Amino acid sequence: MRLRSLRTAWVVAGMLLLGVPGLAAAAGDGPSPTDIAVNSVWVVLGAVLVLFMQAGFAMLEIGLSRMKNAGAVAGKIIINLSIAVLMFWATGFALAFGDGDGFLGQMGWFMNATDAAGDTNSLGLNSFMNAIGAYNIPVEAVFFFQVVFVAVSLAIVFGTMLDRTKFIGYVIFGVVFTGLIYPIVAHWTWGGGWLFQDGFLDFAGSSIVHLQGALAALMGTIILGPRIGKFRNGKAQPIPGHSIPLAMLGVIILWVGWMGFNAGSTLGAVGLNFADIAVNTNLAAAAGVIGATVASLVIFRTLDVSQMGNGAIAGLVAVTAPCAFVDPWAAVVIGLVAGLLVPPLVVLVDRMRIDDPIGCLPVHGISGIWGTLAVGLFATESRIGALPAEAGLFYGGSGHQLWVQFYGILATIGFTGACSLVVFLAIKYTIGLRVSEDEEAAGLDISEHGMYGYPEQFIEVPGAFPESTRHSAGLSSLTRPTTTPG
Amino acid sequence: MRLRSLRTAWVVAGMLLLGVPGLAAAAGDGPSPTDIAVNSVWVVLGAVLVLFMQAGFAMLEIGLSRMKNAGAVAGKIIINLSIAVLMFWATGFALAFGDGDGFLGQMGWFMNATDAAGDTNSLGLNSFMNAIGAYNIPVEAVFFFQVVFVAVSLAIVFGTMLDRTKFIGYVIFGVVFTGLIYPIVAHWTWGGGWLFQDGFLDFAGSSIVHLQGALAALMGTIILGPRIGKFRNGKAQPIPGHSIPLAMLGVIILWVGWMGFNAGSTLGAVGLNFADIAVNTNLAAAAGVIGATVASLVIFRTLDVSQMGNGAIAGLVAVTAPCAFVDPWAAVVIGLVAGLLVPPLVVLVDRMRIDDPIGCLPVHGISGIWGTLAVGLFATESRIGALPAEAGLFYGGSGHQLWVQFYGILATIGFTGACSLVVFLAIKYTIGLRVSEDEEAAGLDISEHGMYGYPEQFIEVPGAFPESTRHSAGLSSLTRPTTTPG
Amino acid sequence: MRLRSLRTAWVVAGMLLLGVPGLAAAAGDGPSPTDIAVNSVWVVLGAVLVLFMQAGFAMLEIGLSRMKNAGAVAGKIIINLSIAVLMFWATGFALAFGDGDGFLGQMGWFMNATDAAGDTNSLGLNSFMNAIGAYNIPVEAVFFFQVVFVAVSLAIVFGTMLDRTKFIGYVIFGVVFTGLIYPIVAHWTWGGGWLFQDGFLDFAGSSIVHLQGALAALMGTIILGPRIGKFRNGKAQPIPGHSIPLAMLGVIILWVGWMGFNAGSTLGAVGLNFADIAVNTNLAAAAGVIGATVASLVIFRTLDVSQMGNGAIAGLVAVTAPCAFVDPWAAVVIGLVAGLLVPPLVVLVDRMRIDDPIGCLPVHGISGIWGTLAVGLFATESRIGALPAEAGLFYGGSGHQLWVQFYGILATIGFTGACSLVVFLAIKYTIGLRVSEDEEAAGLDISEHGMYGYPEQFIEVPGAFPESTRHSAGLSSLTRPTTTPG
Amino acid sequence: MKKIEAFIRHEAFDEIRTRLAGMGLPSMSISEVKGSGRQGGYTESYRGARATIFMRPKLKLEMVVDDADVERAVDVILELAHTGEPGDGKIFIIPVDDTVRVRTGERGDVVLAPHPEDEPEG
Amino acid sequence: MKKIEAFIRHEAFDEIRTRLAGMGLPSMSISEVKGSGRQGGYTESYRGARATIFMRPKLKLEMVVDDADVERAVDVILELAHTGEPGDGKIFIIPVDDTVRVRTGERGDVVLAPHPEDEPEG
Amino acid sequence: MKKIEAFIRHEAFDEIRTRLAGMGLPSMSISEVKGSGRQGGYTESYRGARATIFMRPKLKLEMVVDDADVERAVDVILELAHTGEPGDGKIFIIPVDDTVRVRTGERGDVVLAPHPEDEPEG
Ligand SMILES: Nc1ncnc2c1ncn2[C@@H]1O[C@H](COP(=O)(O)OP(=O)(O)O)[C@@H](O)[C@H]1O
Ligand SMILES: Nc1ncnc2c1ncn2[C@@H]1O[C@H](COP(=O)(O)OP(=O)(O)O)[C@@H](O)[C@H]1O
Ligand SMILES: Nc1ncnc2c1ncn2[C@@H]1O[C@H](COP(=O)(O)OP(=O)(O)O)[C@@H](O)[C@H]1O
Repeated sequence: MRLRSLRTAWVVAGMLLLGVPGLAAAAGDGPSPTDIAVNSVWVVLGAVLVLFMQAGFAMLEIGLSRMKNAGAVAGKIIINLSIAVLMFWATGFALAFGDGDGFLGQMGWFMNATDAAGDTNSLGLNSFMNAIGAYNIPVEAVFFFQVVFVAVSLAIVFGTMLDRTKFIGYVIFGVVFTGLIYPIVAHWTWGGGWLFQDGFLDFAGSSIVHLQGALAALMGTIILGPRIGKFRNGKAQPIPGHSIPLAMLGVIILWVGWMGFNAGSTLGAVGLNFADIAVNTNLAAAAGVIGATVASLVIFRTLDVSQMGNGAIAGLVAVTAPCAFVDPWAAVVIGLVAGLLVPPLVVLVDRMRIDDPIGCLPVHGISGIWGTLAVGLFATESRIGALPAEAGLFYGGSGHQLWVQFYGILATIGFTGACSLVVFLAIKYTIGLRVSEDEEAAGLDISEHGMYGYPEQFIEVPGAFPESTRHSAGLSSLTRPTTTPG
Repeated sequence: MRLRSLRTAWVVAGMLLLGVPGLAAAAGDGPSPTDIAVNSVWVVLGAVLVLFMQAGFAMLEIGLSRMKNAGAVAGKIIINLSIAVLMFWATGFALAFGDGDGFLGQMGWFMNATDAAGDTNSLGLNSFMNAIGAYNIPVEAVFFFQVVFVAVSLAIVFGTMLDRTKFIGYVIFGVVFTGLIYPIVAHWTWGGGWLFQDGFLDFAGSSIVHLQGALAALMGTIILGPRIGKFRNGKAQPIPGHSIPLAMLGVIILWVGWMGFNAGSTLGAVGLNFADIAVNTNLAAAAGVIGATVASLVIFRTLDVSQMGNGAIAGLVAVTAPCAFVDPWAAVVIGLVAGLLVPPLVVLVDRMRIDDPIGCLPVHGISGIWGTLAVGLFATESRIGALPAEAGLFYGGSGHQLWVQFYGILATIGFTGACSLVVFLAIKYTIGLRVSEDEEAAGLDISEHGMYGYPEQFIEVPGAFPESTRHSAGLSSLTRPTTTPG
Repeated sequence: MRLRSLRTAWVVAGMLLLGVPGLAAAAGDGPSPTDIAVNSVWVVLGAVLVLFMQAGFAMLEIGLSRMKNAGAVAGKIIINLSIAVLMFWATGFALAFGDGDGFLGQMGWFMNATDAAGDTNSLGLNSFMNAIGAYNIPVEAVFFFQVVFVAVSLAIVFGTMLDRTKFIGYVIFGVVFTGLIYPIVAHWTWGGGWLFQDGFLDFAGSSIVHLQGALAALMGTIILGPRIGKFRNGKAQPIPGHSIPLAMLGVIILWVGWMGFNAGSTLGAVGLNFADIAVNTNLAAAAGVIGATVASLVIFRTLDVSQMGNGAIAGLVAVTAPCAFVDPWAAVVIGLVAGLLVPPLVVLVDRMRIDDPIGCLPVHGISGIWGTLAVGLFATESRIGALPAEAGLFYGGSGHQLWVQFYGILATIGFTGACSLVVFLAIKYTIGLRVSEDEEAAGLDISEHGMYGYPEQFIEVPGAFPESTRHSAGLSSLTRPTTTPG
Repeated sequence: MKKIEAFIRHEAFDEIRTRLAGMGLPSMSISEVKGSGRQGGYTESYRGARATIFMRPKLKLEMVVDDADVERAVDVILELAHTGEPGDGKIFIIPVDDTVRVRTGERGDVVLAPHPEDEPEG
Repeated sequence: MKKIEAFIRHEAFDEIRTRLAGMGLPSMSISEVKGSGRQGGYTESYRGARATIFMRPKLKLEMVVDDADVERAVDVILELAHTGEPGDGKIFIIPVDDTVRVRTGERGDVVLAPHPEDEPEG
Repeated sequence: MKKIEAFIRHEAFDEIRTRLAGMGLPSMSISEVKGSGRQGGYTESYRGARATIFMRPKLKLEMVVDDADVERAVDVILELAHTGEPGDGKIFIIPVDDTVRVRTGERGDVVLAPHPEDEPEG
């Protein structure tokens, strides 16, 4: 089947975002090298921003884990990023964006740009992906942009699983998730699959990236069980992360990277108003912080900094699906609601005796659902443009869009939830998913990686404590002779 | 009144920076979609860099605060960023850039792009801001770029107020500053107001962003008073920040972000030589480091790392106003002087018994003044171009420009100083600006946020210290069976 | 001599990367302002990414140094960045890119864009560099991009020299390296010098930036000798870095920055497929991580996180020379080999009793050599295009290219090795390169900078430990009166 | 008056504290130490170099109690710190000449009289 | 010879050290401990979960002094560590059998003789 | 039974531990302290403000040994901690009434009997 026309519609819709006639010239004789360059600069730099989000997840997860596990989290992040890059190159990209049927793509393995039909995309490359042919950027730019997305989704998966998961467990799940599970769901919408054809809208991935990650995370934590000491006599205990400063650095990096995540998802620049998307994204993030701060104050009577940070991410996740389809004020509402939900949901998760150290489930899961549904509430006619979708309930829509969004979410939950459950169970009953109690007590750094992440905090490192027969402040090397001063 | 012609002059001047004829084609029939896209890519990514500066301020301020207050600083940064985004959207943008009179803008609340006159800007949007109409980018791109600037200014405000300010105090001041004070001053110059018409030049905000922030910071610290223990028997005591590594990370991030701050302030790319501005900015930062290092060596006989970092920022702040108007060698001189001033000024501030933990006053205040005045010394005819200004004193100017720069600074000091003083006093005498002595001693983290920023450094966290009946290095999960080894 | 034609060939080759006709229009009447803008946006933002790598090096080196030396590393990074910017402006840029002979450039001091011949480059500037004339960007954009490269090379130099080098030693070597040594070698290839004419290919600097840095690093550590306690009874002792989280943050930042480093090295955007380069770079980095992880597992039977990070950098360094000349699968192989080599090489370096705290020699040195040679193995005809070079051995080449790559490496080793040795020896025998044993034991922070980088870890800081007559969690300032609660 | 110095595992402390407080003995101090004893060392590895760590983290609990309370305090620690594995730690009993309460200047046994724990604040 | 072990607030230490040094008793050691006593715990909260922290940070001051100096040292601590609020801490006096100075190998009371403090270096 | 408390330089510890373990006395605990004594303070400087640090980092080694082992343990420390410079530290010997091994509940001298060190795990 040929999806080109559908995808063209998608791009045209993008142009309409700007409200101007758009690339009249381009219609005739294809994009100019200049236009391709502009589009590529935007998309590649957007991808770089999304790649940078790995630093954000690293800092967030490190900051909210225990000091004795900080190095293990660092190792996990870098191996998972690597797995995502290689697996998505090998199989994921083809499954997600290659030509195929409505359920999965079936060509383009190893980004191999030749297909049986010998089709040619607009950049003069033999193309396996008619879906991409409509974008005025090289296939490599599309790949780069998409591969960093899957890496984000994978990073989310492990947010709930800190402090107790075996390294090998991360690796195996990562391979399956990035090479198989995620790409299939991505194909349904972004690859022009059945959900796209039904009119399902998820601009930058509230459900595709975030909800999927959170679903796998939920399965992971359920199968792992809580960390030792998390629940005592049925009551959740505080196990504070060891560094709020690093966690907050992570949040800000994520916020920054999200500018590429959402605004870059136009997958082009000429004729597209991506600044508008960036503004919506910022507004939602800010409102999310306000929401979480207020709710924390009201419910806990304290200003929990980690939840203020969660609020930002909740707002960002929620606005990810609707960012191109709604007005600024709607972005504020969407973010605010997402933020307000965080503190009560954190408590709820605790009550269900689910251990989620970084708030992954409220922030990526529930917010992802909320954001995807919000499209069905707030999307405006003019912003949807030529896409096969309908305005939101509050903008004169019949509610049909809300229904489509709803069953899109259900499909994602069903598929990703089930697949993740199977994979995690398989790991558990073969090589094991969780470290031993002793190893957990000792910390993953020393038990899996042979060395603490902060060695000087735990072991006697030779010379760690600066002692010497004499030492004095300042400037030795500049004002004193090189011999040891008497 | 209509400011379009003035703003056009501004943009034309920008073109002249490049020394080439410029956009001949554009003159006739408006910018092409491609040009708009290029400009937007540049401005939006410039804004992303400036947004990233929040991470820089967070790390700098966290690094130079006490360990027991690190989480509170993190919370402060994220809430203030959120307040800035929402308030500038609600009122600030309209006051700063909406059509109005020479003192403030009066339309465009909530970025609402329709005004009474039904004017249309060059992008086909009904426009409330003729000032922006002359830029070839969507209004949302301008908003995004400007809103991250106000967030920078607000971050500066609180640099002097660490370790002792109530959270609610930050919130209230932030609302007023970003929604009212800053926008008005910004309007005077960047909104085409009276200072602009007088020929005042502040390319990217040495005075508008930095001096304003520093003035509010000065008022804040005066009203707060010094931290407990800062002055003993009239002598300043060292209260070292807890993490120079994080502080230096902050400095480098700020340096990086400043590329967007200054070079992005062209608010367009086509026909503009923003690379030149980036080079000037780098040279000044580098010279600032050298200056501060040398001065630290001479005055303190030690190589104070925190002041070397301050030197970079001082150089950056100083070159912010003149970066587009001066030659590279002048940028070096401007940065060097700014850096050399830092160490003596830090001592001076201490002598005046003002407590400024991160060096905000020398670095953003005095450097901001110096940089703004430097325009009046070093600006060259050809770089000023068609702007209603005059060359600097050292380039054959009459000294008039220096005079304009001088009273522009005075006006800013008067207005922002007075407004800030009033707001801080109002906070002090109603809900209170400073925490109690007990809370200060205990640290803001625990007293305001319920948990330390580095919990494992302060309290017994269950399992924080890795102990177990036995643990051994390496590889458990890969080479050992899942049962606990005997 | 006139190099313009050669450089034009270089750019044309770049165009061929895309496999499309390219800028037909541009040939006739010079680049349009729009094209210049697009190119500039790409190159300047690429340079910003490379500038950001300073934060990466700072975090990596800080993380892998001792806690008592962390502040000194921070100070070193910022001073060296500053030296690089100023020296490259003063002399380096002219030596590297100014017109001259095949060995060094001889005009353009202080980026002064006028030469005796009164030549004019394509941007209407009087030009000292015909080499650059062929790029469709302002000379300042070229300078900015190149100056951040030299700063990277200098940062690499000091990776082996942590924990024992005098501050002044860094400064002096930095001045000579960035003002003289590096520019000369850069001229040979990138300035259109003799190596370029021989057909030597080093796209983004595996040898020019990384190998050079590593060579100087090798000389530095040999002359310094190992840290106290590194070798006991001939056996290498673990001296773990104090913060794996910061080190990993550094690795991720470097990975992100490398997108600008490699893909930005097209020095233009229009008609160039830089996305392709970004993809190759990512694949190699990912494969490097996998390689290092597997090798660490096999050789050490542990998952050493610091070496997993090293693996990423090794892959990135290796792909830097070939990234534009090879197919994706080759990038994977190149990265994988580089990663696999890291753990055994770390052991080898230890065996040779060379102290290299961050793995600089394997990661930048051997990987740099491997990557440069890999061009001679994997380069494809179509990607080399019009450049005066030949396809790699595995792509039907005669092996001539491998031979050119080989002697290019030898020349670099000879020149940079010898120069660095001389400079370090000169420093050693005049003012001294290494601090005294007492100062090393005490730590560089206190002995050179007067204060620890983490003061609260080492000294009694007044009020560091939060004690107070009473303190209580949460919300004091919002719910309680301002008086101290009884 | 005796001082009890117990070197125990971190994990054991919480319960010990609760039990002792319940017995009217909430007054105590703890600190981080590293110790070696019967429990062997373990090997760590960094960048290919290996070393054995003999000193493991332990918690040092110190409490000065009245002679009459020594045995019941020791019994509590003994019971709750016990796992039966090497590394359980040791308890030392050291004579104390005098005790002063800073707040009141009181001296002697009266300072050590068992007392109930106060309610937490906040 | 007696060992004085004082558990005090951090804030008090600086002045105590200065005063003791002025009396010829600059020799001492301090360390971080956490303690509980009459002073109640406080509640902390993290992500909605609450817990009471009973162990608060205190400073442990240890100094071995000649019998003749015990009372004056205790008096100084008592005076300067006192605020009157719960949590001021306690002082314990413990017998010491012998003292050795590592630098010289000297033993006994001579090692503990009061001496003036040296000038700071640097 | 005696408790040896030695305040020494960090650098000296490794060798001391090895030697003592070789003598059958691997049981000990260490902790970080800061101390002052004959060794003077040093000046640090931050942003132009200066202060003298009198308390320098030291290592506190504590080991309870049988009366019979006191002298040989002290001799080892004395020999290996000695540099001859101020700041070498001091050793204190404190009487101990009783010792309990938590793992077994054993009490008295038997607990302190010298024993060889176990092999490291892993
Ligand atoms: N003689 C001693 N002096 C000081 N501390 C000791 C002594 N013996 C044991 N310890 C402390 O007790 C901890 C556990 O002792 P260990 O001998 O391993 O226990 P066990 O006797 O149950 O095998 C040690 O790590 C050390 O901190
Ligand atoms: N019996 C004890 N043994 C060991 N440490 C003690 C003892 N009593 C008090 N402390 C230490 O002194 C600190 C303050 O004691 P506390 O009882 O709160 O003071 P106060 O008696 O003035 O109310 C405690 O936190 C603890 O560190
Ligand atoms: N009387 C004492 N009580 C407690 N600790 C002491 C005492 N004397 C010395 N120390 C500890 O020993 C360390 C070194 O002592 P110092 O007097 O400088 O050595 P020396 O006597 O060799 O000059 C001090 O820093 C302190 O930790």
